[in-house]
Amino acid sequence: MSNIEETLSEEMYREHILDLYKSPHNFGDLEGATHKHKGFNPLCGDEITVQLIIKDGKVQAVKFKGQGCAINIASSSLLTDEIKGKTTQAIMEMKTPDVLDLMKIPISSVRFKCALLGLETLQKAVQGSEPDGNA
Amino acid sequence: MSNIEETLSEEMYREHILDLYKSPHNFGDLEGATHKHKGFNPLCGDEITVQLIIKDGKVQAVKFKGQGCAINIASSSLLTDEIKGKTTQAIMEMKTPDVLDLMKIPISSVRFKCALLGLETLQKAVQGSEPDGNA
Amino acid sequence: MKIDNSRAKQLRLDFPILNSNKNGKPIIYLDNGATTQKPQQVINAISAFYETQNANIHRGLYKLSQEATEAYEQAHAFTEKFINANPHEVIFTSGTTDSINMLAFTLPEITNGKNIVLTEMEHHANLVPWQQLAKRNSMKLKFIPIKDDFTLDYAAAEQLITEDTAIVSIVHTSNVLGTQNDAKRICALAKDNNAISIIDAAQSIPHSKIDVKRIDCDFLAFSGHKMCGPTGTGGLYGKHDLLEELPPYKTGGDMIRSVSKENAEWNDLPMKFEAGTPNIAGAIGLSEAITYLENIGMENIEAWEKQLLKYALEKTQEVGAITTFNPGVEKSAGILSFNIAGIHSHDLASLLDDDNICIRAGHHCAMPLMTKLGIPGTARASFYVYNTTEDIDALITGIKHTKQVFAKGIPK
Amino acid sequence: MKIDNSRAKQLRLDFPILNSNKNGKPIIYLDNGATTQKPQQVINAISAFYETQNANIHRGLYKLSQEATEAYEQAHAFTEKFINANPHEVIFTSGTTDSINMLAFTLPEITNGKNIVLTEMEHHANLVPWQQLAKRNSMKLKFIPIKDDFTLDYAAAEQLITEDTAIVSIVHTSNVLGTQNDAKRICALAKDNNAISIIDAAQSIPHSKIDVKRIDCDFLAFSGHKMCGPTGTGGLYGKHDLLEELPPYKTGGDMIRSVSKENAEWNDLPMKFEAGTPNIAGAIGLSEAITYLENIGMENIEAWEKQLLKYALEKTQEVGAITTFNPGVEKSAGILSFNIAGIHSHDLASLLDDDNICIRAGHHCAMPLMTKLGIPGTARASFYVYNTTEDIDALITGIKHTKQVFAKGIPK
Ligand SMILES: Cc1ncc(COP(=O)(O)O)c(C=O)c1O
Ligand SMILES: Cc1ncc(COP(=O)(O)O)c(C=O)c1O
Repeated sequence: MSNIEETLSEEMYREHILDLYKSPHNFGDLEGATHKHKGFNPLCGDEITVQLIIKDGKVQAVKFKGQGCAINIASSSLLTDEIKGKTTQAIMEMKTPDVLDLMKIPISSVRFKCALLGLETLQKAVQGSEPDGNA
Repeated sequence: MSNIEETLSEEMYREHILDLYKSPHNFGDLEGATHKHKGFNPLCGDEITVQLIIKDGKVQAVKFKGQGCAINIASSSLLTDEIKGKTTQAIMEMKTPDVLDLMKIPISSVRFKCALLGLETLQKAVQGSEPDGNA
Repeated sequence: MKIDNSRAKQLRLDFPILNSNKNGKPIIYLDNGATTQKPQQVINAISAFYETQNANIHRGLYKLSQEATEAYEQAHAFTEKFINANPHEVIFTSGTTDSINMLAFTLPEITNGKNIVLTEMEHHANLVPWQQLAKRNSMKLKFIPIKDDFTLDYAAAEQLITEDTAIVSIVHTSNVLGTQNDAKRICALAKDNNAISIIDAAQSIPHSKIDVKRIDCDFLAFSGHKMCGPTGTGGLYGKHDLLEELPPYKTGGDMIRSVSKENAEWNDLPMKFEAGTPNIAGAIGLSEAITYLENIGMENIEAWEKQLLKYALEKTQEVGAITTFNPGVEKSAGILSFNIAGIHSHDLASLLDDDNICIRAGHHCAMPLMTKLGIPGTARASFYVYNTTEDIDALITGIKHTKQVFAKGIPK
Repeated sequence: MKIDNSRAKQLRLDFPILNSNKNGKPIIYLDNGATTQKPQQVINAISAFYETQNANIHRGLYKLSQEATEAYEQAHAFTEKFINANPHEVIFTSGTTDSINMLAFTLPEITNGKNIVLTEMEHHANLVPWQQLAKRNSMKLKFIPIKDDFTLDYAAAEQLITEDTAIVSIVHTSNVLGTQNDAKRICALAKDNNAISIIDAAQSIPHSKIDVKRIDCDFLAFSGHKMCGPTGTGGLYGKHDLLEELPPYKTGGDMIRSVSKENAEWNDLPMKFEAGTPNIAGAIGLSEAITYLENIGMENIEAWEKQLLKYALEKTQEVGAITTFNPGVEKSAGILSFNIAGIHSHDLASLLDDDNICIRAGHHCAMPLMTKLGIPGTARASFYVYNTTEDIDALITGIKHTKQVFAKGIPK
């Protein structure tokens, strides 16, 4: 009846993930940001804001902030590291497996939204959408 | 689980009931009626109109009309026979058992509404309510 | 596999009530227009959910809740596939009545026009909500008339549906006459006039193959309990763009993306229209019912019911003194309304019940149609896949017996 | 009989899910605020209905339909008695959200006044419908604030509820804080100001004795699935005179007395508010749930849950680095929200789920309350009659383990 994989959630909480959770890279405000978006997980209420400086179609700088769970913070940290210097096109082409590759842990299906909120928000920021209303 | 009595419906269709159904007493329009009401069974859509001439608190004449089932028509027929000459107070005091006594048949609980529509309509007419809107 | 008496009897084994006895006699159930019986598969699916998966959906991070969520979402997907809708185009409601009310409350925000066009054969569920809307918004109701052969007057429809028309909402299969209306044709008329088209499929979805793309309707409403599913279930199909445009109906938990004290943003489809904890077990039961029906084949079900109708029309004709209200097998689903001269439908229903033959008697929630036909009500036998010609034989025997009773009365 | 661990364990035998295993481990269910598990008695009542009584109600003249009608009406009567309402004062709905939406759509016709007063601890179900009403009718929302001890500021309530107040709608027991609000006191304030009073009893009715006459509220809304009943069920209590005055919400079959093409007259209570085929099996399941709870005794349930809360408050305190959001045992039902320093509630819930410990994490559909508390969410354990102190021990062990994992991480 169910497709829920039987891996333990504990497998997600590897040292490298928790280290990033405790000390995320690229965390905070970005002065002079050209692109910004506030993403939202309606399921749990978590939110994350991504700010970018994009010049000549390439990411010059990126920061994120928010109060998220370990999976969300770690994935956003890894992702913001990954995209520095990349073209906006390359960013828009990123998909779920790319995030999972970066994280190097099994993500239980319940937690997919946590792991992908960073990418979703990043892509919306790159697309130039404005932050959501409820600031 | 159920309180539905096990008597057959067939027991209701005695000769005296069917005779009244085919040739009801006091059926038709009453000229010079002082009181009138159109009653309605929302369950099935049956309707019946009762007209009366009441003078000095007593029923001088009564007629009913409508397209009802055998139980409805027979009970209305018996009832209108019964109340001729009665006081309005006596009519208002009539209750379910009085109707059942007149009919002399077992009424299955599903058909109670059919058997009682006549009395309800009669009492509303006596109370002086006007006919319902949907004429 | 085509259905015949022996296949119908085999299917009947799945339905506990149809295999039970009351006062030592079997139950002959011919009131499928009101609600159908439930196969053991559906009953078991509901129990199994409560016994092994019960949890609230959407918000739980634990396996039980995740399983419940997946089962619920799968029920959505099955239902969408069943009527050839795209993903997220079906909203679960508590039934046809709920679905149509939802539209009557929300459509005004995305429509213009002064008229609402219905037919003369509407069930109250597809009439009273529009009367209320008409009163709130000073609109006018118009009714596509019925011809003497109990079919819609399509020529009149072409006159009635105009540029002033905001909404056209019609019954697909009449629950009284059995008439199968040409929904595609009416929806095309609506489209030509920029009106919203709505199909009340309460009596069609359980008995025939529905393809919303072929019909090209904007919305389509149905009930689960009339198609082997649980009570309190149903759906509203809507074209994706219209559902996006439409404001929400009920508001509360799960249908929002975010909420502040003063404001709320709506969630994605279908959640936007499914506020609060839905009927989770009901949706799972409905999806099991759909699987059950698809295994039999909707075309097979429709064909068999038409055969039953043909047989019933012939047999009632033979009895004599019976008026039928039906457009004939070609144009009708397996629903047969009739009256016997000199015998009220209530009395017939009561006498048939002595032999556990279950039919419906009265106005069938279609009072304006009764007014049009000039009758207080009808007796109605309505068939489903598990009925047989023997059920109709029993009905005919019961009718004959009723005529005898009424001819002389039961002696004292 | 008072409840203790051994009685709770005995009751647990009635609940199939609580006696099952997942991956070889038992399920420790602490998400009762979201939905409760169902006892076999309720599951069987639903199956039994479909297997022996299934028929549509109100309009059938045959025995099966009559039995279904009686069972449905008895469910109404049981529910009314359960909360000390008069006959016909409970309308069946599909849940709390449905009940409150019904009021938000219909109350404007019988109220005056500009303000709607809520509390800062409302579930979205008792907030978003009023935001929508406020927008439609240019009304204003006001919020009774929460004090630092997580209870309502009744002094502020006295200032906020004025002659300009049309509606006062408050949560009875907060689904986040556990706070049991003094409904009687707020309803009296509403009455003094000629405002309509509404109680969201979603979290109180399953866990304590409700007496609508004592509270003297005008309306009270609740869900069946949170009180051992089926999903898709619930109710709205309303004072008889107000229900008579209130216009109908959904319209269609069964809720009318007569219908012409242009007009309809409404039926008696409660049918006036129950358009269409209701969730018949659901109502019967709900009534079985009420019987089940009454046999245990609502006072016993409340007392036991407070004992569990007391135990949980003590044990979490012992762990350290845990913030609780709860007014204390005297003023709270068996709901405990908390956060662990440095650990997000999602991560806790996921790790607890490894041992089948089911808790909820997030905003609990109370976003404005989260904003007020200045947190993105909480972890929440919510108890029911079948929980034991051993369940709480398991939770505490899980919390300790989570802290260990977060301290060092699982080695590669
Ligand atoms: C306080 C409160 N009100 C309303 C609701 C909504 O109930 P339902 O989802 O059953 O409509 C809930 C359920 O989460 C609740 O806790
Ligand atoms: C044609 C039609 N429309 C609508 C309905 C209403 O369905 P429900 O009572 O399930 O809401 C019915 C059921 O009687 C029907 O036959």
